[in-house]
Amino acid sequence: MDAIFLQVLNGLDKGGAYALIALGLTLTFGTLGIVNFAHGALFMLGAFCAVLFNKIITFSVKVKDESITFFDAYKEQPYLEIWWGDIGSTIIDYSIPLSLLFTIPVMLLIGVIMERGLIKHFYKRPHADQILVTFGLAIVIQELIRTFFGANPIPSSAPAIVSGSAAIGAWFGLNDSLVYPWWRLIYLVFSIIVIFAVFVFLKFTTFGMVVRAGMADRETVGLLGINVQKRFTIVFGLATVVAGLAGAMYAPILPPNYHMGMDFLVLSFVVVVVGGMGSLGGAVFAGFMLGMLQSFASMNEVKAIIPGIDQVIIYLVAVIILLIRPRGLMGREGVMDD
Amino acid sequence: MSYILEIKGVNKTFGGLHALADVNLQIEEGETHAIIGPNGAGKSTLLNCCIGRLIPDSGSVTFNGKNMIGMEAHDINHAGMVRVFQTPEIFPDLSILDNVMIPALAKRDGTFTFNPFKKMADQHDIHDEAMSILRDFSLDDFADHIASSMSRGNKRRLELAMGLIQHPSLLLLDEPTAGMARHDTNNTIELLKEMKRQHGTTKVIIEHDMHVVFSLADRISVLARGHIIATGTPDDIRNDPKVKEAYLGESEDE
Amino acid sequence: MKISIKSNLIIMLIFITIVLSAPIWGKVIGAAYPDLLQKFAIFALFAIGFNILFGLTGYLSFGHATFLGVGSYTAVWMFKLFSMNVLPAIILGTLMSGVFAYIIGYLSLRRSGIYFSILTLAFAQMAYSLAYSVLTPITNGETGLQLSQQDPRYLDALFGVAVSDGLPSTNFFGLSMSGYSGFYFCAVILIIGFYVSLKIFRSPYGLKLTAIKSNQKRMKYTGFNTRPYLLSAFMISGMYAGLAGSLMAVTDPLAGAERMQWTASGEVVLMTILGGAGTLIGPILGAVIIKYFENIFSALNTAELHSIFSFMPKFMENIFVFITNPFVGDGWHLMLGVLFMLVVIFLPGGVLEGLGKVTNLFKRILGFKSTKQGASKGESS
Amino acid sequence: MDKKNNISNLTRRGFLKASAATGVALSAPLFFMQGAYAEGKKFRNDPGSAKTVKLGFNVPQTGAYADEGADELRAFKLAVKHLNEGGGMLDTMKPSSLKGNGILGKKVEYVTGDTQTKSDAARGSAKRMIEKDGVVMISGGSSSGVAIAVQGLCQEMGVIFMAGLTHSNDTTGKDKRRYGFRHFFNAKMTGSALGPVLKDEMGTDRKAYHLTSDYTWGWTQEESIKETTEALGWKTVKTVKTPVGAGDFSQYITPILNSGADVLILNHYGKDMINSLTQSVQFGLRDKKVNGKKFEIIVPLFSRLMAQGAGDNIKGILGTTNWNWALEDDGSKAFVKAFGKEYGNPPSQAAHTCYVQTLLYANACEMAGTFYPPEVIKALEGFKFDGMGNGPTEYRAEDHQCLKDVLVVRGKEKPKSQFDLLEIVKQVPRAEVEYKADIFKGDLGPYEVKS
Repeated sequence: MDAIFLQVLNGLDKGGAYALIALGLTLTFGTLGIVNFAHGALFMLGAFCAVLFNKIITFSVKVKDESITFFDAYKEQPYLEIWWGDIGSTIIDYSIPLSLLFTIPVMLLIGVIMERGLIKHFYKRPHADQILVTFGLAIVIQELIRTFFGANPIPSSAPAIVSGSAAIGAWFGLNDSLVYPWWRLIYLVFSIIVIFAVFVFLKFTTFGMVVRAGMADRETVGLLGINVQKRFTIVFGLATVVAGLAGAMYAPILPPNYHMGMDFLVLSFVVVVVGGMGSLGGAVFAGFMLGMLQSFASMNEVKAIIPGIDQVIIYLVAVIILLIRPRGLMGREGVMDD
Repeated sequence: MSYILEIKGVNKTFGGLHALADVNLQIEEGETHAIIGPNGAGKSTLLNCCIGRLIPDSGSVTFNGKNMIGMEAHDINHAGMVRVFQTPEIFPDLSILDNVMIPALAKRDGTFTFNPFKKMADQHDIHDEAMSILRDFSLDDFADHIASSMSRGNKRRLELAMGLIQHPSLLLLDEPTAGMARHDTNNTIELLKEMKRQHGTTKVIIEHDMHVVFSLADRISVLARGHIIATGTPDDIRNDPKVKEAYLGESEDE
Repeated sequence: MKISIKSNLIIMLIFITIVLSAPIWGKVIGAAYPDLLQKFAIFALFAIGFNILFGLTGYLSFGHATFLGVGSYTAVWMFKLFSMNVLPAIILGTLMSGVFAYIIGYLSLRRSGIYFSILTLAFAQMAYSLAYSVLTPITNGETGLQLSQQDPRYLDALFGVAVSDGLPSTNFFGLSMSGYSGFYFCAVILIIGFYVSLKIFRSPYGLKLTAIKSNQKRMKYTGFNTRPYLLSAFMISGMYAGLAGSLMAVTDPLAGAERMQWTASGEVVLMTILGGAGTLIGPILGAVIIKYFENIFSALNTAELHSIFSFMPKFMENIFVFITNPFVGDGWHLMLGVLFMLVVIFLPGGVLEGLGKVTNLFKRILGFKSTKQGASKGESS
Repeated sequence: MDKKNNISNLTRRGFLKASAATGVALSAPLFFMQGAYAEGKKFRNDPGSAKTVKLGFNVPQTGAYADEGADELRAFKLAVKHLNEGGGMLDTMKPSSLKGNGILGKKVEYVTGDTQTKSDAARGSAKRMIEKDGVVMISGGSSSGVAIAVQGLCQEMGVIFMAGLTHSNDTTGKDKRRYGFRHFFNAKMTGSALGPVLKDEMGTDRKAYHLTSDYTWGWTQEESIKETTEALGWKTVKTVKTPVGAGDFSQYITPILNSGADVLILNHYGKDMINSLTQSVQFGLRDKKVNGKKFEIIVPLFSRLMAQGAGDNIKGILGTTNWNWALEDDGSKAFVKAFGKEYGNPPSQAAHTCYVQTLLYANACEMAGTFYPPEVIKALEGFKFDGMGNGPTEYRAEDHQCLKDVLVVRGKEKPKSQFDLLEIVKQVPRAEVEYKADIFKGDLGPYEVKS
């Protein structure tokens, strides 16, 4: 029972990340009709926003390291600590949550530049071309990050106060020894809030209504005389920000490395397709569902019955769903049918 | 009397919309039958039900004595019922010649032939046939051109040529002259008349242009709100008050 | 359809000359060593096969590396079980991939567009994960399937082939498959593969495949059952991949699971697009370019850059080295990504289209009439 | 420079100089250009009378191990510099035949390749070095799969392979090759070295839970550690295979919480290890008490670069390492000093093993008086040396495994600098980690290889 409870949490947690990435992906697809293979790279960029922010606030003075005698080595002491003492240390401790404030404008800027500079020229091009050019872009982004940050994962810690585990068992009247990492709980809540916010935004603002209308029928919205171009840019920026936030918050769970985008890319595409291309609800549902399935397939009891199932479950489910439901779980007719 | 195409009690609904309601229609061998009706009357839906693109909720479509419902599109084509599309469904990336050779190949090779080692350049029968039909449509000068680069009128003519090269026993024409200039339209009418004289091909035409309808049709059916409200010779239809009310009257108002 | 006024014979003669003289022109670009030449031939074959699917029908498979892997594993098993002669290995390798292609194709082709891509990707990822872990008894996991002294090799034993001291090497009736003889073997297979592809491109069958790409719906109403066409094209291209995979095992008898990873599938997509999808020569060009980058650019370092630009004045030399340095050595992936983006953005017809444009430009400058771009008109849809 | 031997190299450099290249195109293909065979003993890439000799360094420059590869490459360059000009461990190695004037009087040059941590790519770049650049020795690699793949190739082609970082038992076990040599220690030795320390620190009544990378290195390490701990009296609760590159290990970690185990053994390396360790700590494993004992995590194979990636989570975790820059012997000091001076940071264990391997090969050539591989191999087999940072060391003839002390280390609680991440718990003497070569199957193969 405890084990199942924990796996449910794991599944929700994973699902939260999948859903966040897939949400942006399906949004760009549904409104802009763009298949963005660089979306994983945007997630990675988000995580590196957190890293960069941390680097900036821990910008340091170099102090000669006396403990190393073989050669000249330097220790680093952040200016923030020198100037503000303990307050500085606290700010540094909270660098991940604070970095969100940094991530949003940066990712928005990246998104706008990307859409204005590259993506908009591909609205009329075939999907294959879109896949290819964004795939190329993903390679470029990833290699640039490697050039600046190296290939090694960069440890990023959550604020000390939430770096431990919550006694979650006690909350639910289960076994007292049942714990779950604070940060993962925060991530789960965070992802639900962001998903909710995106839905509210699309549901209750006029902008959102136009976007939803665009997802339903792209041509008509264009005919209504609405400035679609500007809205496309904003939608793309929004998707970029969501991916970036998902990445930044994921940094304490998975130390960011330049390749993490590619690792998530295939998965997030599977999520989007299983949910139905262009369906927001589908992406969220499929994200949580696949996260949950992956969690449970990794249980020893399950693996004992079907060896290796944990490695293929996601793809297996994707294949089955696509063969049974041609447009994914919640896909509408007419999207990507050609 | 036996009919080449017999549509019996066909119903089709989309959501709440009753697109076709108990449609009955008999097409006689050799006749040119026009189906007219206001926009949204269910004309295209009816055609789609005949060629397997849509499956009716109930009713039957019998062609040459065979039930067509549930048959795959390509089998319906080989049974001899061929459709010409309203918005040209050509092969935009291929040359005009290729566009006409492909239906000719379909006629010859059947639904599937695996012949990767035959040379296309050696298919003289297909090539000659294609060139001859292109001449009929005055498209032979453009044989090498990529289809997507053609004018809309030429695309429509190409579309017709693609249908005719298969020598169907029944040709379904969905607004064959829509978007054509007047003299193109007249040419097309002549062409279709010529075709009837030579091959006696049975045709079902959906058309808005009454000039076309009355120059070509032997019989006319009027479809309104999913119902066939009248069927008869052009003169019958012209004088039918129900038709006037449902259709002609409307168009005069416009 | 008219692809070119050139006859098959002349095209083949030119192609054979270029392929067989690779050790000579390879020297110009510093690629004249057996391993790279073998790779050129093998990956060109892989890309030709991929192009039969993607270039003709427009179906973008993201899982073709699976067939490459299946071909390799089958070939190595043939070496282990039966004979070091390469003939059974390449025949069975190709057939086995055909079987896999039939199964995967049968299921995946039920969908089109991106759904098809994702289905092939999912199958490929499953194959890769399983080969890496659960199927280790067959694939030897991460280390890769290798030959061993203790392998039975029943056929060789039957014909009394002498057992050597070290590991036996692959041969084609006594002709060793390493070094240049290995390259010429691959080259001959490539020439045959190219000839088959040429025939397919110029057959009614090929025309119908192109028509499917152009307008599949219309093909159905024209009386074609498109499923068997697509499935046969998928199988042919899978078998090309299997043949390429078994040739990889022939020139180097080791098969690893990473050959089947989705990035490997992505690589062949890159090759085909980079060169020019839907054209005869484009994919070959793309394969050569990418393999050249991978093997030559990745090995350049600052010192070598300095010597390349040494003909310039010192400060210019330094500037050029500074600019190019991030793109070579460990930065060759960056180079590849940038190049790839440039091609997709500006030359949807691939490098071949670029070459066509340049040729036309020269012709115009020299006063010839500019010609229509027929052959490079095969962009993806 | 000997023109004849460097044609291929020159043309590669000149690939942008199209004009210069045209002349070469007209010359006939030199099918046997690599085989400038000397009189008598023929072997591949014999430098003959050339004034230079070329070594090939095949390291991961892209992919997950790129940082380690970069460090290895730095060490190789340093080794080449020292071989040509003297310095570094040349002064501390004994016995040494190295004179600091290259190898056998020939100046040492090198070429590099990118393994991408993939067997195919690694073999491809190794082949390029052998067939095109004409190297006499290949070194490098940062993964056992790659090392084994390249080692097999080198055997076939008759070029000596001095393995870099590879820890699987198979490299010098069932996949050992006559032409392959490993200075690095292996999983078996890790197990033997850890055993006594684990007994001291954690007692004999423990229940262990393994998370293991699902590939050959993971399996051999799991097997070796299991053998050791079970000999101590520990029980193995469960061994679980995790896919390589899983990223999020949470679903593998949660079952541990209620499994009754009180020790977690992470048979992961690189990125996987950083992720699984980080997440294990987040799941509160280290704060747990099970069966009345403090829950412990063990990472049998450590490296400083990995410790850097794991950040604070590595503190207090036990593991083993081949070498650490903080060692105080003369060899280590000389190497760290030279490396630090050149690059501004201390070398990693990967860098150390690559540096040492290069020197050992050069020394063996000097001892043999030739580059002829069978003679060089014989010089290396059974070679006993000291002053290279690991104390007295022997290249065992039977399996080409170096036998030497193994370091048991712990993540430092209070690092004094950003490099000071590991503290040495115990230097386990060679005698305690040595095992019989014949416990693993496999066959070295012949000395002579037809080329």
